[in-house]
Amino acid sequence: MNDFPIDLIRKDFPILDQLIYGQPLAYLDNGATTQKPVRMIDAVNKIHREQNSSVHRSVNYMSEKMTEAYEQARQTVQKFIGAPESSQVIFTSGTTGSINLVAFSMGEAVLEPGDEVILSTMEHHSNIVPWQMACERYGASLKIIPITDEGDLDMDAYRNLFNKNTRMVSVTHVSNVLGTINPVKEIVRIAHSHGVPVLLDGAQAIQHEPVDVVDLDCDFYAFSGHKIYGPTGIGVLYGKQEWLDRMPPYQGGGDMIDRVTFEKTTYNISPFKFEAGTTNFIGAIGLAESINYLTGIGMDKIAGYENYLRDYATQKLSSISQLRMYGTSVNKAAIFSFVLNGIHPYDTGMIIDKYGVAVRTGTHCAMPLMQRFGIEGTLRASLCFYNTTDEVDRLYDALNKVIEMLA
Amino acid sequence: MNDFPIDLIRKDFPILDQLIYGQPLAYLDNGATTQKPVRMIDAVNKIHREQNSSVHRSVNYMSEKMTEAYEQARQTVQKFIGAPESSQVIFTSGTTGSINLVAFSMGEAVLEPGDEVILSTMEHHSNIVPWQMACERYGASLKIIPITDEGDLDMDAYRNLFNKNTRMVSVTHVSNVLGTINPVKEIVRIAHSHGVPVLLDGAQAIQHEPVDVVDLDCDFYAFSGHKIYGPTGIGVLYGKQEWLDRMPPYQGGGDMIDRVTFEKTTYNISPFKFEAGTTNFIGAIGLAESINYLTGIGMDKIAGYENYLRDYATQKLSSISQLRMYGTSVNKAAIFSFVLNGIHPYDTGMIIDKYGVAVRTGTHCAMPLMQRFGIEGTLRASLCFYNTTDEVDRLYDALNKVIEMLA
Amino acid sequence: MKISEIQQEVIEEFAGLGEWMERYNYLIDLGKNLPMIDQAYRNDEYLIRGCQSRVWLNAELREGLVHYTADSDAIITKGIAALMVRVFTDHSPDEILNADMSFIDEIGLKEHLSPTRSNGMVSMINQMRYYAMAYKSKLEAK
Amino acid sequence: MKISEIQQEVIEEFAGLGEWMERYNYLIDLGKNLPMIDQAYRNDEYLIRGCQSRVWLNAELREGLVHYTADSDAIITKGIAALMVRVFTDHSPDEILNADMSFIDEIGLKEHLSPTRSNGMVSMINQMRYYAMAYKSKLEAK
Ligand SMILES: Cc1ncc(COP(=O)(O)O)c(C=O)c1O
Ligand SMILES: Cc1ncc(COP(=O)(O)O)c(C=O)c1O
Repeated sequence: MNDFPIDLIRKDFPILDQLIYGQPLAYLDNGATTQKPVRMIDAVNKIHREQNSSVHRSVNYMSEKMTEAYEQARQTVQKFIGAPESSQVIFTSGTTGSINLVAFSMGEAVLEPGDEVILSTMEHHSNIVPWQMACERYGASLKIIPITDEGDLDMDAYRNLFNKNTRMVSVTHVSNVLGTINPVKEIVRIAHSHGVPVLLDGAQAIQHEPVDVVDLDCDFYAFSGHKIYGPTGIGVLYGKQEWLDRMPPYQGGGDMIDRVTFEKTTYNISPFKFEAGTTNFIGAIGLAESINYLTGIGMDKIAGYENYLRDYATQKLSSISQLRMYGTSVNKAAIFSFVLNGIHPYDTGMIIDKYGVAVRTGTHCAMPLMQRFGIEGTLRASLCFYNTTDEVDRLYDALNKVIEMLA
Repeated sequence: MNDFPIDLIRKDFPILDQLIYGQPLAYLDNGATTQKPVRMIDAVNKIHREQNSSVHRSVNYMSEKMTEAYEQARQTVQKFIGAPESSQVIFTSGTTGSINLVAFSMGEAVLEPGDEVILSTMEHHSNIVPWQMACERYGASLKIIPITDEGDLDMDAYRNLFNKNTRMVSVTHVSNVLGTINPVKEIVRIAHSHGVPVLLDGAQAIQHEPVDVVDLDCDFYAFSGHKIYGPTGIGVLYGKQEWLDRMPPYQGGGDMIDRVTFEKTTYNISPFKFEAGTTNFIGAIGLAESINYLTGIGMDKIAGYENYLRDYATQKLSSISQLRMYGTSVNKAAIFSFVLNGIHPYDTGMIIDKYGVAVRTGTHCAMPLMQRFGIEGTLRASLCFYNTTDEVDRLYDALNKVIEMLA
Repeated sequence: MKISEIQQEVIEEFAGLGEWMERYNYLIDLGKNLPMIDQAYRNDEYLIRGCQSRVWLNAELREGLVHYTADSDAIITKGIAALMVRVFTDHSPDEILNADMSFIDEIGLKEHLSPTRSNGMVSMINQMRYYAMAYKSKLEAK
Repeated sequence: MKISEIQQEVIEEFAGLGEWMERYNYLIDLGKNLPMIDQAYRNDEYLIRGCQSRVWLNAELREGLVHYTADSDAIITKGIAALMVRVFTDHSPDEILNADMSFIDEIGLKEHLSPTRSNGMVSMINQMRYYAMAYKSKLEAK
């Protein structure tokens, strides 16, 4: 991968160049949150210093400019995910906000007692709890797609979960624990053959490979700004127009209405119907800058380099005999969850932290998946395109130190 | 007000120093959104460049530091509003997010068919629509406190709205259109005498005067970061512990849970129960910096100077005979809504914009209030502590130009 | 006159105007002279969504050409509406749908076309086009 | 020995240790030697909320003094638990409640006391104090 300009790219992320406990930082916790390119940092800074003004609401020059930039950001996202119309791109507070919106509003629109919602064993809590809450409200229930020991969805079982009461499928595009890249196009195809809409949780996918919502044919796609090198507090929900039209609003407030009286309120059209109150417009513009940065490099190039890193790390980590890997699908992103035999992941994490290697330990907000494997938690190293094989080596060395100390 | 260091203060807001159509900017649209002090801008910039990492979730050094800063921000807000415990300070996406949370969760906790919620005629849509939606879900209804021609709440009418079905009162602390500072302590006292909890919408109050939630004795207090010189996409909800304990969660996701299985999920304690998913932690820390900046100046000093500006502007604007002011309460913040006789506010706004005077025109997300006064909209100038009497003069001159052109 | 010729005329008129004050005064005059919409159409049905000032628009098919009338309660908006009516009225649906919109930019009114909701010009132009489309298909159905 | 004296002892022991590796090794040794909690208490009822590693804590009143036992499934956490038990066990509720906590800072374990939820030390110390409070009121009720 000599053609990937990794040295230049690392310079775009000022945070990477620092010492932790005297060791150079190896930031391998990208599944939790990603670092920010200068381009996005400077854009936010510039808005704060020179441009900030309310959007959609005032007639003054600054407000017009800010609104333009905000709607331009929407179009940037639209193009990035291949959405037919910018009105199908809703800015939310994050993946969790996006999924809660759909679970609430689709709940109101379609769920009735006895209905069923299909999720999978590998979902993040953000794609479980909103559906549990909606099901409880409407007397519906969850059906769960089981997974194989390798961490693949059991597609036969999935096919058999459908019946006349199935109203919704909501599954993750890429597992935040196992790294599995799910066959989402096939998942959508099957669901549609039963007339059932599909939400894809793209929190761990959108930053790793080109995504085209029309090609996937999904009904909803959700992701978070902070996991795609953008600001915190901003997220995206894509939806098919027919559903956005049918769904009642989720939150009430300014901008989402057409007319308000105390007797009756009529609602604005999408996307505004779903963007109540002052949105995180600076966050949205920051997110668009991050996306522009990524498309400047090329998502295919990024995917290529990350696959190279994934193969390198897979080979390196599997050479540690005491390491038990969870998630060994052949379709996998550069996310590695594992446990060192007989050593608590928390001990491992604390020790490798002292070597400057930043990872995450615990259940990764996926307790049902932990139960599936009968474990309390794992250590997770999640890589992205600013990481290097050198950092993988440092992880490898640090793990061997842990084994020395504790085994 | 020679003791208020206005020249120094204006230097803290780099955006103020610019030309609009060749005229120096007079930013009088602070009710829509406020500008940002360097201290907060630099803090956000520094996090993006040097410190960003996920909060609450990972064991590594950066994540510990980030979590510390986030929880420190919560304590800063706690102290600022006088909340007894930091667990009573919930970070949301904004005032709209805060009120939707309460309307949903209190709706689930207390609303039943036939119940009533008291609002006022001067509420912002963000404090109307969420309650309408909740009332519709539970078969409850709204009761509205009327206002006088001056724009004061009719307190006798308020007292008479209570009956055994009243479950909730939700009113604004300061009107975003009329500027009226409501007698919120009295409002709370009366509601409590009927055993009814009160939410105060502090979106237009928290940035203008010292607020102490214990002294007010309110059950909930809501405000937005972007209106108190902080980032977009962040807001605060304060709640009394007893309610926070009784209320079910609003959104489902990571961090708000204790344990998740597909059969049953148990929830975390407040504030985490109400902070689903990755929060806008960078926004929260930015907000805390803005608050630290304000307390450095002193909220009483700010209130004093803003009252001086209010008096100056009141006198100046009332000398324009063609100007009809809406909101003439003796308890009033520096917010001015008015119409020039026979001239559409939109025309007025467009023309004064060309003189560099930035205001807002329209219904200000308060259509029921517009209906009360039988108007389509107003022009609103909303001042704050970085504004000057000079800028008020420029507004005055620009309005006279409009009258020349259009009357 | 073709739409493109009227546009050229408008561009030349505006070229003779000085800074914004003169342009606004010109629009205000246009607004004052706009033959008001028939009172029958000055109601919610003909109201254009998304304007801060209210804009009413009607269109009729007269001998194969689309005839527009418009009104607004704000005078500058009314002036802009008058300008749009002048450019597009009494032309065939096809000519309207194929018209180049860059003249708006050239006369310095682009800010009025930003996709903000406080400003209804985009909605007005869209609505004019919708009418043209509707009449086009009506004509073709014959 | 008084709590403050034990704390002093611990501070001196840690002062003799080098960088983090030695401290962690020391804690690991402490953890290995912690007399494990009675199996009867190693269940959810005695589990401390908010730890990423599981920590179990029990306390009994023995002749007016609070006797703590603890356990964890992570060895470093267990070492810290052992340290806390050593400092606080077998003292009166009052002495425990009045104890100075700054020794934790002095031995370089402050990071383990940050208010994060992945780290349960704060919860553990709080839980130890709750037990002391409970036994204090029990003693006073007599
Ligand atoms: C009184 C009042 N309440 C609520 C809001 C809504 O605040 P936000 O849009 O920041 O959620 C506003 C501001 O727009 C307001 O002025
Ligand atoms: C697969 C998946 N879904 C949802 C989420 C929730 O995202 P956020 O916390 O940004 O709302 C995450 C990340 O935490 C995730 O990895």
